[in-house]
Amino acid sequence: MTTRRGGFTLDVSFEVAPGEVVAVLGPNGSGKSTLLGTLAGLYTPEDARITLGGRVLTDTAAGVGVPAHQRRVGLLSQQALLFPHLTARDNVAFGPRCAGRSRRESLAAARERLVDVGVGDLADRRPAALSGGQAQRVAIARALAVEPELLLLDEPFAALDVDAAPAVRSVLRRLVRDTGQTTLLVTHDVVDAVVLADRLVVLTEGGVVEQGPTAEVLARPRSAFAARIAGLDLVAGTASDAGLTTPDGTTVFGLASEQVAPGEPAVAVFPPSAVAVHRKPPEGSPRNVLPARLAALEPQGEVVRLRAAAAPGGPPWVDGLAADVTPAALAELGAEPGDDLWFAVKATEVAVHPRRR
Amino acid sequence: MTTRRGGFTLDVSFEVAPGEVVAVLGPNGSGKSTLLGTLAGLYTPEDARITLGGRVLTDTAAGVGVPAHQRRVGLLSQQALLFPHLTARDNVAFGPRCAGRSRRESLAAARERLVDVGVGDLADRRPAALSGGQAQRVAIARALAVEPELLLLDEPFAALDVDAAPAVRSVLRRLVRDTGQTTLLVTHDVVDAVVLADRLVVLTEGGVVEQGPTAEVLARPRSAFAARIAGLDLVAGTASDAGLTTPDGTTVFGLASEQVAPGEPAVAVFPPSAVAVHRKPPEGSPRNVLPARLAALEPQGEVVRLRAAAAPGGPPWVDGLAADVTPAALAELGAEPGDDLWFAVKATEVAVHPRRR
Amino acid sequence: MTRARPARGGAVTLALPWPVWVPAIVGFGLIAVPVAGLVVRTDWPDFGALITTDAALDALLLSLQTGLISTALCLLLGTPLALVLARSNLPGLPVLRSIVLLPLVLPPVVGGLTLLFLLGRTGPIGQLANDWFGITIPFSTPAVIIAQTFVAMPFLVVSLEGALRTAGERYEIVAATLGASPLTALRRVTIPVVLPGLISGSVLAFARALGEFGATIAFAGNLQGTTQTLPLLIYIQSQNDLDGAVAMSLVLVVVAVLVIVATRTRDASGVR
Amino acid sequence: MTRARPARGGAVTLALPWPVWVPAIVGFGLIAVPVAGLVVRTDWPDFGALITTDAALDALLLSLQTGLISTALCLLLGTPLALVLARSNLPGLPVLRSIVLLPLVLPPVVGGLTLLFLLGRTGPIGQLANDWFGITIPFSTPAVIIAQTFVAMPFLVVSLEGALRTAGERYEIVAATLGASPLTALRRVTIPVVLPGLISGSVLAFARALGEFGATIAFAGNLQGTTQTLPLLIYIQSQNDLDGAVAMSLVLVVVAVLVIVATRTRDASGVR
Amino acid sequence: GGSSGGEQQAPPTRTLTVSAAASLTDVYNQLKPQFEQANPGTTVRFNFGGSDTLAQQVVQGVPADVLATASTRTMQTAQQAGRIQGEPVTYATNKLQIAVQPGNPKGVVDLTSLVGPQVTESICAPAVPCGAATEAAERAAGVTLDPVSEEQDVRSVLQRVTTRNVDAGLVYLTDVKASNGQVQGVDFPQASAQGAGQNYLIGAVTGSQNADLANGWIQFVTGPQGDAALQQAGFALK
Ligand SMILES: Nc1ncnc2c1ncn2[C@@H]1O[C@H](COP(=O)(O)OP(=O)(O)OP(=O)(O)O)[C@@H](O)[C@H]1O
Ligand SMILES: Nc1ncnc2c1ncn2[C@@H]1O[C@H](COP(=O)(O)OP(=O)(O)OP(=O)(O)O)[C@@H](O)[C@H]1O
Ligand SMILES: [Mg+2]
Ligand SMILES: [Mg+2]
Repeated sequence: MTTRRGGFTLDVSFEVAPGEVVAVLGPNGSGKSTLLGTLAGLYTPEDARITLGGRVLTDTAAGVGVPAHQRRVGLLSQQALLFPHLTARDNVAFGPRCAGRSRRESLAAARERLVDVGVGDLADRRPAALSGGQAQRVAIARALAVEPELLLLDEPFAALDVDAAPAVRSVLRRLVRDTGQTTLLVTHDVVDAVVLADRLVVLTEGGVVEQGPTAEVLARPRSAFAARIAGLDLVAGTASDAGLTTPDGTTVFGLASEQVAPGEPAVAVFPPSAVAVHRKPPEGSPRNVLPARLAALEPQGEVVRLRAAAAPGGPPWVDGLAADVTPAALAELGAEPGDDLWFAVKATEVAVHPRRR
Repeated sequence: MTTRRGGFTLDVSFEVAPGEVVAVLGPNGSGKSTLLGTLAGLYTPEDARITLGGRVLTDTAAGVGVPAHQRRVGLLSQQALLFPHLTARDNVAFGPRCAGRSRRESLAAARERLVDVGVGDLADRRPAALSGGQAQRVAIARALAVEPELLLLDEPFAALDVDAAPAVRSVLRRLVRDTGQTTLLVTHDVVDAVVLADRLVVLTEGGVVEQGPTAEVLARPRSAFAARIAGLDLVAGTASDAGLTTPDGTTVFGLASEQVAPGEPAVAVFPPSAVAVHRKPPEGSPRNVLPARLAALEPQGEVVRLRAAAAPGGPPWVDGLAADVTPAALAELGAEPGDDLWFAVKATEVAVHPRRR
Repeated sequence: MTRARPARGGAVTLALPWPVWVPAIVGFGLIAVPVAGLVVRTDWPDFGALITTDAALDALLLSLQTGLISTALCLLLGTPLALVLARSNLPGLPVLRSIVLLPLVLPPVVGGLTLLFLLGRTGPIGQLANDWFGITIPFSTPAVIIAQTFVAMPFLVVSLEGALRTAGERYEIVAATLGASPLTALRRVTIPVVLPGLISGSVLAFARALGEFGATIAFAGNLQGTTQTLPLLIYIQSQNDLDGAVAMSLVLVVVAVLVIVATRTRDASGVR
Repeated sequence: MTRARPARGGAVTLALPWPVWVPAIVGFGLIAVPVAGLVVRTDWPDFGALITTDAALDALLLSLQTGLISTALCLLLGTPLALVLARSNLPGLPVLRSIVLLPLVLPPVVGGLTLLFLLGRTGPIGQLANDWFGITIPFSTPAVIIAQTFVAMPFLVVSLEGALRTAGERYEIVAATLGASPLTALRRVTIPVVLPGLISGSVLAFARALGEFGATIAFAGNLQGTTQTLPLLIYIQSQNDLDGAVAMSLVLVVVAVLVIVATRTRDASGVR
Repeated sequence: GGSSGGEQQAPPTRTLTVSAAASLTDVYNQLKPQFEQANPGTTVRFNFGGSDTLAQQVVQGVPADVLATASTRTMQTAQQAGRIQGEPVTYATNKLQIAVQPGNPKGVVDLTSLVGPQVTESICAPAVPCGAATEAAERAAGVTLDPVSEEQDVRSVLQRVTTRNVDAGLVYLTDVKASNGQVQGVDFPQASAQGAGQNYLIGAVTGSQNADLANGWIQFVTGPQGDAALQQAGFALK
């Protein structure tokens, strides 16, 4: 698809599988909102073919352009834009009503969604009587209540306070998991991507510079932008009481960042900067002490990234983990590729997030 | 001051010294925007006395209420609300023009501010042709260009991408430092408070639950909300090449989070979760290994916080530092108050931020 | 020092710039003083008798009925027309727009004559109505309504169009992304959002319909009980009984004020 | 399947709901067909001669001059008045508002007579003007302008007030926090933001002034070159020569369309 | 106003303002050049309108020099306000006729033919001068008409007939004449009954700056040239 807005051109091409959640990342002005607007039918692309579950939404070659309201594509835009004349509840009930549900059903659904995002007590307020974060939550509830075939969310967690953001993220994750809601999510926070997205698309200046499964892109970012936001260590497995159990049975100690039941698919995430590197297994509080063979040294600005391979006899998933240390620390350590080292990570530094599939 | 909005009542009282930067934190709907709006003269308080540099702005008892435009109080509201009929440059030049500066001067100032926030190339665009983040940056430039006696900023960094947020924060810090701009800053991000604010005010449900110097509130939060966002370890000193030099001459190794010249006042910040606790000084990559005497154990949800006192002969500033460990790690460590321990923190986990005064 | 005036909800009402007040007062005076003159001139002792003649009561009733029906028709036909002018991208929109304004420019009597040429017994449409249904349109109450609608509709259309443009279509776009069909969006979003403009427009249209004289007398004629609205009675009366005419003008004025205040009070308590 | 129509800037214009089109077309027809009838009835062979008589040219010129001056006066006095009605919190605002609407309701001839009572040589204000400055207001071009302004101003006020209410005051609040005095905010923010409403209002006022007949003939008289505007000439003409009257109505219509299209084209290229 | 701009060179330029009933438009316009020729340096300007409006204007002191109305009552209005110099002159009369479609398809012969639904008619409203005349004729004939509309002036009645929206209308003889054969006039006996006629009055306005010219115009209109023009238009002389 190619969309022009004034001097700006967006030119991207990608697919989203049904039930998949794709996070769109990119700097300000890279075309994320333009992409969502084009999918929602708000901008006419110059040259595009957009299909959704077999339906052609836009095909400039064939002259097809389904109007926005018939696309079954929901959009939460960057501005809340609540209808000023309706209460919070009526705002949220608007979508279900349009989908033909009864007044009672719609109001019930609206109330449920409002409770989900933590503003159930504000149902009767007009938007003018809501704070910025409250309005944003109502807008999220309104977008979720539509249950469209494709849900587009443009920075849904901006303006939310430190408690609300993870809570609302959980709500979204539950929805996505329970109903298989296909979703495209624009965010500036990589944690949103980790928790919610199967795949990432990174946009810069109107073009896709990177895309792929979340873990892959974050672990091995190839674009400068992705590298800056990502470069996380991820270990996949299932949630356990202590943290996470990997497929080979090892336990990664960590703290659940949000509700995740033992046995559920999960991912343990920690920043490479949290990984201490030792010649001998250290005693002390760090719970995760992993044998690793140094595979490569990657200078990254002020720090040096140590890339691990699995050590003989050690857990295989250590392969690819990174540890960031200062050059001074590296000098003292005197480590070279091929050396066997110990990576130590405190359990309090490891966040266990639920994972899709 | 007491302000009523519908059923909500804001009732606060505090002072801001000239040239001081105060960060206002609080959950959604706690009254932060209402506070700013009352100071700016947009809401009429029920009962208030507001003075600014000797001028009485509001005194309900005396029936004084200076209108908004004569207060010399600038407000960046939560919504960008750029004038839709003016270009970005004219939007920014609006304030200086109102202050009586010449057209040329105002446009020059506008251009400068736009370049500061990284959108110098968009000066001729109308707001409709800007992305969400770009519009937010123009709004920040517009608020800064006014140079009011008191600057009120409501979540200025929302919608900014990962590169832009620190960059714009630096701009703001420079302005605040160079011109002694008295500022009240609403934010959900504690780093903004650390970098910019001398003092914090924490609001909950319309009342102040906590206020004091930034480092103090963050190190020893007394309210539940502050504890959730804060609980950071802070070490004050001056910036050095390796990180930070404390007053007693010790070096705290760390990475500068933003531009800070050696010798400048700075603060080293790291989360208690990043502190590993050992019985013996560990060898390995962690650069900061500090002797500490365990002063107290504070259970905090899933983790236990170990509070340090200075160890005899060790650096005195260790006093008060916290380390979070899991109960399992604590059990293995078997530490009790009074024990001498070693706190280890990787240099990559320590962010060195410039500090005011 | 200027004082910020408190308003409901604690929000401050911004002060109006003082240079606004002088012309506002002059403008208000230009309208209010002549009307006050009307009040002064009224022959109060005979006022009751003057306004309760059969003809006056008939005319008042007819004026209210036709005025309200015409306003309803203006809403029914004019709202869609305003939407087309404000929101569609038909070619030649500026020309269509100025055609809609023509009843404003045409002297009402000429407007009435054009209606008569068209719908009169020998007019192209009037003849059909006469031959097929045996209906003669002029000289009937429906003719009054047609004439009033003809002259009043542009008011509704133009002021609603202005409001629609000022409001923009951002909320309609949001509604579309929530799955609202254009009709639903119109009903549940556009109309409520531009309600102040719609009310202004209706008030204008109602006032214009209530005061309509030239087109009515030219097209519908002047017969007590059927087509003689208050302005027609006033005009005819003014030919030999100015006192009666002034008294009835005052009635017209009071009726208009009552209806408009009633409408507006409802508005003020509604949405901004 | 409906197609989304592309517009400038790549933004889609939302489709209008189809039930809008039927009444829009009926409404448009109600206005356009009678006017088209006017065109059909015109005596085209003699058209040129009919509209280029001295009287016709004088009247056309006078109509344009007075119409434009009246519109300017309406803007000057009516804009502040609309601001007061939309933004102030004076007590009794609904009543003030409906008083402003009265010239709409008053039959124009009655309006003209009230002006005559007030500003005629024996009227309270006219006497002062006569005694102090030796000015007689009726039968002069200024009288035409006063009459037109009196009847046209409510149009501007009401449609601008609707637009002001629809736009809300959020941008004015922003301007105040940037240090803009109320006057600066008005000039640089409010007016540009409600420009569409202001233009609609001016167009309405201009059209109404151009078509004004009853108040003018009653107050200003019907003197060729001084107070005989096109509608007055049309009236006199229609006494003997309906064809001439129709031809001149057509001129009025064409002039109005030209002026309005010219204004609106500028508008369309401006800000939304 | 720029009406006097062209005559600035001839020094004794004077403008005579005549407020006259709209039904006099043709006759007066015809007389204007002759009068101006006879009085060099004089420009006559007309203020045509309804007699009642004209009278009100004169009462309110507008700068008119001559008032020529189409009814006795309106002239009296001005007179009672002290705005007419001396006694006004009644110089012409007009009488009612029934205007019907050319060829008189409905066979109208007198007022009684108009009663009933088979012939629709339009008359002047009782409040206006021609309506008062119509009422007088009705009284004299002992019939009550059932009009579909009571018009504001006689030209409107005529228009109803010419546009064939009614079958007949009560108008003045001059109107039938001015219609150029679009309608046919039917005389009826009660047209000459008491009050059924129409009087044209003329008088000089009190305080006129051009009292001599005003009297000149009055004499001119009531003199031979005026008589000729009036008669040609169908007025009867008094
Ligand atoms: N009418 C226009 N003329 C020129 N450029 C435009 C126009 N409209 C939008 N743009 C540009 O298109 C680019 C993409 O905008 P878009 O809103 O899609 O960005 P975004 O990725 O959503 O950014 P953000 O993170 O700031 O929301 C921006 O650089 C913007 O300046
Ligand atoms: N008209 C009103 N009626 C009742 N409550 C109101 C009204 N206006 C605002 N409030 C309430 O006032 C409280 C404070 O709002 P405010 O905008 O100051 O919050 P805030 O701290 O800025 O929150 P946020 O972080 O979400 O921006 C909110 O709980 C809001 O619901
Ligand atoms: Mg965006
Ligand atoms: Mg807020």
